[in-house]
Amino acid sequence: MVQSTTPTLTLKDYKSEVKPTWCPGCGDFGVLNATLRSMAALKLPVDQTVVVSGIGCSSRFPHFIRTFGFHSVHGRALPVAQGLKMARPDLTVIAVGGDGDFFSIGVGHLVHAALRNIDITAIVMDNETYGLTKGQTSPTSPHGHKTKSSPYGLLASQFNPVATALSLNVSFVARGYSARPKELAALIEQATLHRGFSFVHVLSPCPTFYNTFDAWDAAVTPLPEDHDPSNRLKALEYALDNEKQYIGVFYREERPTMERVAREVVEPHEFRIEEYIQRYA
Amino acid sequence: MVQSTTPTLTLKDYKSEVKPTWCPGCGDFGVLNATLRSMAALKLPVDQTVVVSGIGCSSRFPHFIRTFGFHSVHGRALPVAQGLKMARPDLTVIAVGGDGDFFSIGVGHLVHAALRNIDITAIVMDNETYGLTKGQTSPTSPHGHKTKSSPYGLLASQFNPVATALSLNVSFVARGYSARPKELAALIEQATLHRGFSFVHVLSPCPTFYNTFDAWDAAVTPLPEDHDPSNRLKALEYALDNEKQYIGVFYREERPTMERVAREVVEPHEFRIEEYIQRYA
Amino acid sequence: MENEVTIRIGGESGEGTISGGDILALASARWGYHVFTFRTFPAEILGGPCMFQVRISDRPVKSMGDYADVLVCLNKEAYDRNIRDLRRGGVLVYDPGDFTPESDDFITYAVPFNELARKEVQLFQTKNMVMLGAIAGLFGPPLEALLQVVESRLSKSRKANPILMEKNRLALDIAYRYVREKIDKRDPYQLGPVEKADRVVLNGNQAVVAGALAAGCGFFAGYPITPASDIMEAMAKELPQVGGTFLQAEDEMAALAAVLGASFGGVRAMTATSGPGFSLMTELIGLASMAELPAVIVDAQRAGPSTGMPTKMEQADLSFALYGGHGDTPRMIVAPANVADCYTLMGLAFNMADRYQMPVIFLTDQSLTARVESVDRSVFRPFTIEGRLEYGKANSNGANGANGASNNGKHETAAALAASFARYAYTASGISPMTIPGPGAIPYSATGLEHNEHGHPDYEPEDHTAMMQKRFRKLETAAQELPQPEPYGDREAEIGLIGWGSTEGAIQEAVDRARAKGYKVASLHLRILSPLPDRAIRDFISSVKTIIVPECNYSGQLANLLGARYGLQPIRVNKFGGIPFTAGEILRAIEEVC
Amino acid sequence: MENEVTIRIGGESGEGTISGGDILALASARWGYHVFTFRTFPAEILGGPCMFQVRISDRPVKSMGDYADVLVCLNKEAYDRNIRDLRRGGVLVYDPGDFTPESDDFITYAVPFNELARKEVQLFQTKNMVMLGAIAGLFGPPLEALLQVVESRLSKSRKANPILMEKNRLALDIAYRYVREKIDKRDPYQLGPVEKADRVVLNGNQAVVAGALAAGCGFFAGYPITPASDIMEAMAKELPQVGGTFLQAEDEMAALAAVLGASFGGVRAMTATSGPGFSLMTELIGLASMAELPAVIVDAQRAGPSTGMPTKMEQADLSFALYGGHGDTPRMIVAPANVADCYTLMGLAFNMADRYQMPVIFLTDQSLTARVESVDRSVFRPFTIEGRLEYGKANSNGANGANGASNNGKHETAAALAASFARYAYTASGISPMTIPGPGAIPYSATGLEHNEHGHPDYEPEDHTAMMQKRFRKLETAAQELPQPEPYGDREAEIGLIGWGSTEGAIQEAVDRARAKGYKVASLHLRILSPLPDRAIRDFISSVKTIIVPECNYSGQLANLLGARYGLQPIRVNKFGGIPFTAGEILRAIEEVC
Ligand SMILES: Cc1ncc(C[n+]2csc(CCOP(=O)(O)OP(=O)(O)O)c2C)c(N)n1
Ligand SMILES: Cc1ncc(C[n+]2csc(CCOP(=O)(O)OP(=O)(O)O)c2C)c(N)n1
Ligand code: SF4
Ligand code: SF4
Ligand SMILES: [Mg+2]
Ligand SMILES: [Mg+2]
Repeated sequence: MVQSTTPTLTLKDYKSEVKPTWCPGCGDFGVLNATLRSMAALKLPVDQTVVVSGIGCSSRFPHFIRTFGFHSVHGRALPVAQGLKMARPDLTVIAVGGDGDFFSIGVGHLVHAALRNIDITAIVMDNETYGLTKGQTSPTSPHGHKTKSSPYGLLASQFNPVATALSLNVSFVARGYSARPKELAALIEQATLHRGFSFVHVLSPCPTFYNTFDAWDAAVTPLPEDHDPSNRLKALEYALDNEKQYIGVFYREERPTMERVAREVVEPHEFRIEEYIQRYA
Repeated sequence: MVQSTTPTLTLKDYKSEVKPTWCPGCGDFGVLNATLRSMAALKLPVDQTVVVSGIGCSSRFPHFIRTFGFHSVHGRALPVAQGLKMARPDLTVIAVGGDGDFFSIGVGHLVHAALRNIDITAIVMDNETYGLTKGQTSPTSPHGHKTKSSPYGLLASQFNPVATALSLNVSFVARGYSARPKELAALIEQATLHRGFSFVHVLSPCPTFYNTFDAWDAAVTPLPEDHDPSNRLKALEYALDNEKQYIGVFYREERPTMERVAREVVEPHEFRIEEYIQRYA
Repeated sequence: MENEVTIRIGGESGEGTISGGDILALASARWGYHVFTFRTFPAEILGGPCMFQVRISDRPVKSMGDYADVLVCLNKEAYDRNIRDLRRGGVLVYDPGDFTPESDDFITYAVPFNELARKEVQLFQTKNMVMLGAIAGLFGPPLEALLQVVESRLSKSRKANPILMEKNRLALDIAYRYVREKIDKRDPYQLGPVEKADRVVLNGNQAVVAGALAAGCGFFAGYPITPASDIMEAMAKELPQVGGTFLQAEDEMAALAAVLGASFGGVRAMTATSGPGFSLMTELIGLASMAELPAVIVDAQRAGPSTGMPTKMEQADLSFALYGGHGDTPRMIVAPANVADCYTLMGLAFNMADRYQMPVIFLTDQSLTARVESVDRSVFRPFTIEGRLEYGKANSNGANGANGASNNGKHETAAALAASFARYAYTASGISPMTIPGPGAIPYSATGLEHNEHGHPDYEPEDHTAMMQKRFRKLETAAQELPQPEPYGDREAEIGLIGWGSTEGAIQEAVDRARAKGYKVASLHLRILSPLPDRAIRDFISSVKTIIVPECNYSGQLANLLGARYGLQPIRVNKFGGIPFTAGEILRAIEEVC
Repeated sequence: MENEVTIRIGGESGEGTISGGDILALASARWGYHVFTFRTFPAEILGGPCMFQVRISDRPVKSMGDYADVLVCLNKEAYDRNIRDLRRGGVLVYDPGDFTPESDDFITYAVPFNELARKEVQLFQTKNMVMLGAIAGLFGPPLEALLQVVESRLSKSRKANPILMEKNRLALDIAYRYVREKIDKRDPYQLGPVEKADRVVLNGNQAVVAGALAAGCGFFAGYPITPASDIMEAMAKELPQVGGTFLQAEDEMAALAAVLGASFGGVRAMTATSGPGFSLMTELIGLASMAELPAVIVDAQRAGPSTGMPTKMEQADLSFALYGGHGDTPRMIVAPANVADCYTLMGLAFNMADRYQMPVIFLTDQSLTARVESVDRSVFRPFTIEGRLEYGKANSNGANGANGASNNGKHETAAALAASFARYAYTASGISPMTIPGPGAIPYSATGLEHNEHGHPDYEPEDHTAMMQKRFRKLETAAQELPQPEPYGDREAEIGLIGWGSTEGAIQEAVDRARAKGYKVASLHLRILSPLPDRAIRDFISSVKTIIVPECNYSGQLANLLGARYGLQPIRVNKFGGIPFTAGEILRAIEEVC
């Protein structure tokens, strides 16, 4: 075993040597910063933390962090992360990606991650567009939005990630804004600490293809101080607000996590083929 | 052109010559019956109606109906149906299948069908199990359910199809019970008439692998007469009821349908390559 | 009297046809015989015509037999469907209440199954026991052998009840005595006593599961699909008992993605599927290949294309296993030829996956998943587990994990150490040392993007070229290291057969029979299809004059591969009806060449 | 003076490198020259190093050229990255403010781009116009040709503004005059006046879109992916204008599923994707093959495996296109060799899909998607649309749709009529008449299960065997009916090259150059990869002594196919760095053989 790489304590220690390829001003810088900050605050050991992603601008994330990383394929960050956590419950597993990754090609996996409640954290950088493929509509693009793939305006309705996560009964649901990295870091910290599937929806603008900074600066509002995160119906109401983009913890509930329960159903013993094969004698 | 096959008016005219391979007592017989009944009531022309399905016991459906049919692959009934309706808005398109089809492998497509609101009808025969593959758990199997694939009891939570459809803002949401084919036929009729994406969740037991007839006989309750199907929140409340399985129309809303709007964005003209290529001169 | 008989039971699914056959096979095996079964599945979920065939012999049996020696019909439809497969001069056992057979190409024994069950035993459900009793009385095995199996089955079942057991015993007995008294035996089939042997009796999928567990598989994710579901179901049950975990995924993409996640975490992981699910895994197989992650993927081939015929066999996923996925994507392929292989090759597959950091596709097929064989217990030995080449660790191959990495041990900070770790180091073998998350491990990022030695995205032509060569070099290394198959049959053969997968038994039997007729024939059976065992193949093809490649597929997928690799233009013998070859069919192909 | 020059511009993405090159190419083409471009993309979304190369000639140009004759560097990094590709004795144009070149292997012209833009034009954004003005002054085309293109571009852009146009004009002019006055021209490259020709200038993807529209495509569903997204984007814009519909799907499975739905509805339908998306379509391609539904699938190949290098070319999806999917699954494959093909083969692809009721895979590649060529306008003729064989309709091939169906016109009820309609009738050609939903059509069910002639599920061995043969018979029929390629080059050739896809130009140029050196060489280029044009290939391979197969992939995928089919063991020439062949590289391979 090579020498231990822990303890790592400052934000800088979590930064990898790879320089982000993001455009100047990309919202994802703020998310990266907040994530590194939360990692430092939690003193996550880099050798026991894995950041899993799909494909997209946002999904380049793992390369920029010094923890283990798994930059998988488009849409599959959640199942990769769940398999990893099921097999290695001792690790901290964080799945990151974009709105295309999580709400278009990968949205089916979101539904099932909610049902399973495996203890992973999902951080979705939502820029309401496909950044890496240069600006087509995504499920979170607003109805009527004109892009190269919707030259006459987007015909579909806009997907509401937080409302959907709440109605799927995800056990921790929060929203942050990349332009408020300190609050965001705090949210990611709480999400990481939460036992169960935690979902952090991050407004993370793409100034290159769809600059929503101004709109979000205006719309972003902290959840009322008195919001009770165990009140799912109230949380839904905030999530469905058309004017405001509330940030903060919408909902939180402790439920058994699958990777734990799966280990409690039976007392394991050592496998011996000689014994096992006896059933076919 | 061969001779016209319309008009066809009685239930029998909608039955094909293929004998169902379902087990005796299978709930899907009731759904088939209700569907044929609704078709006869609506006088749907067999030559202009297409029943699309995925794979499963329930997905054998198209073979038993005299309309056009498209027995596709597991999970893909909705995108097939949507493509067909987008291209051929003159046809009546019905997508059918099982809980595995629509809520496991195909659940991502459900989300996007909701956002698009293309005028198709989805009839999901939910037996809370995988019938064709002989009784493993499905997303709608109850937590703790013991099957060959969950020998220690199912660890995931149970998926609530009606609640999810409501929170995704599907424009027509109903539930029926295969053991009440008359009511079910009426629901399918209304769903077919509805303009937009309509979703009919059908409780359709699998007596061979998971006999829920008794439980559902006890739990099934018509929605209160005074339920206002434009009240989504109230509908959600009924959907989330843990004791009762309400049947009837939970929600209905008229919204523009994509296959229509897509034809209105611009005035079409005839394509002439000579003209088109001029842009590159 | 021959100590070998092939008995086919035809009937309706649900009336005990299959379970009756199962009991017959198991009882014969426990009694000391070799058995080999073949069965069909009805299209319906409940009911529908089906059949069960068991070949019972005192010598090892390799195939299901060309024809049934004995056909037992539980109804008229069974007769209509199966009579063409009864050997000329064979025995038809039927219920005269059902029908009256017309031909005199075969010996007929009338046994009133229905009446005996209904009137004598007074419990119609015992009809299959009546049938078994009659079989025991006519051909063997002894009643006690059957009784033992029935008892042990019943005792495990929840329906265990002394009255039922009593009725079963009665049914067996009555039928046994009935045939002994009433039937004038005119056939040569009589199983005599043989020496007891230490064998176990199981089917291909059961052996796959045993192999996975013995190989230390610690994670399984899958999605139900015929005929692979029972692998998943067994893993769901067994894994938690040995400290592993199981996940029923929402689809096959999620299944393989979860497997890759677990594998990244250092846990041996697998999935099992069949054609449609395998097709859905395509993109993720490419990712495993690119990110160099071990994974074992069992593909239980069934007849295709598309949904095809889920309960029928075909060997038609080889081309896809070889070339499935965009781009040039190295992967390994093993294919079991029999139930014993299902065990041993799972051990090999996991070792290959770990050693060469690559997805390994395990190509079984529907016939083998359900084929029950008696296998020497000694086959089920523990495996030697070969782990991954881990950075900084001496690994089980004796090689030091640090080879090829640019770390010289002198870095002072964790950051510098991490920056210097070359996860995808260019090595002579192509195998680069990896790390596994855990205390002290040096982190890296796995990625499906083209990357440099450190795993960082890199699109330079030189790097892509070198990485591509490195990835494929692992296959060359493996081709050197993996076992080479031995030819079977005549050392001076002029005709050579090359096969793969579950057809080995039929091919070898055909070789034996052809040699007995004086033909100079040999066969080579490939258990590893990627990388090809080059040496053995070249030796074999240069030693014979004519090559025949029998395959249960339309396009001749192994023949195509041999053509692509060796410029071979073999004689292709293809069967694609959903049913395995018989030895006789292959023998005819040999005779046509001669 | 040569009326041909290959100019490469290297710079930073976003500073006008690519748009400058585009303008240069278009202006030259409008002026009457043939052009052929090649470009690279940066790894970053914004910024990053990139280059644009355009070959300009008064004779048709088939490849990007071995080397640049002229390299224009907009910064020092561009010099470092590109100088190795400048021909010995070529011309380097650079800004002396950026760096000072050291070698004297080439002619150097110093042009202070930055200073001219900043100080003289007083608008730094005009730097690329300064560059173009300098190019015009040094090599051609005339300033007016450039000005025209710049004007027409600006007038279309939303940023149109008279001041900007004025500045552009000024920049072009100042630089033009600067080089004319200050530079002592010592090179042979000067584009003189040529005859005007009727050509259009477009890239491969634009031609694909034109082809799809001309072929009557009425439905497109797709999911964004590099380098196929711009096909989708153009279809999103154009289809509604011609009465078609467009769907951006949630993933590639939904995209192809929607296409099959539309196709079932009788509408010509297509999708376009690249490797990862193509991999995800595997299962649905099998369904299309089994259910016998037409569909056109454009796969814009990029370097793999896995996510690979999205902006780099590779010809490595051929094996996958051929064998992708479990089971034996017939499909057709066409591969364009140039921009004109992108148009004409789309017409062919749609006709093939309809006529043979099968998925047709259109294998373009990244280099061709972005390659701009000047193409004779006459290439863009309307297509003859060959529709499907419709039951009860005389179809465009003159064949009567009723052939092979068991309907004899005497059925009285709709039910009887429907029951008698054999959607999957066994026909001699393998093509069975189908119906399309609509008034009067006889319904049937398409299915991915194995089925009988009526489309009903059927697992009988005889039926599966016959259906399998029927499905593949369509490929045999097609092989007879489809055009055969003509060899290029020496009719008495001893060395033959066989190629496919975008490498044709480089191969043919190599053939020309080899013949000029006295070698007896010819080439055969395959535009249809499935079914193979058997006759032409057999003739060709039997006419030469040595076969070379150059491909931009690692494993030699066409070579493998030729090996599988003809037992050919050709000399494989493989390049796999993400960049197309140059003619010189292929020439070297020819010379090595000789
Ligand atoms: C299977 C597959 N389909 C399509 C793509 C192309 N692709 C790459 S990233 C992406 C979407 C990017 O959008 P998003 O997930 O929102 O991430 P962002 O770039 O906006 O951060 C797509 C469609 C792919 N890599 N793989
Ligand atoms: C891609 C793929 N995966 C798995 C299967 C196997 N399979 C067939 S039907 C089915 C699920 C059936 O369950 P459901 O959809 O609920 O239908 P039911 O049979 O219960 O009506 C599965 C998993 C398949 N055909 N294709
Ligand atoms: S394209 Fe958009 S999302 Fe991507 S890096 Fe640039 S700003 Fe960020
Ligand atoms: S297995 Fe269940 S769902 Fe399938 S046919 Fe039988 S009863 Fe119906
Ligand atoms: Mg995005
Ligand atoms: Mg079900």
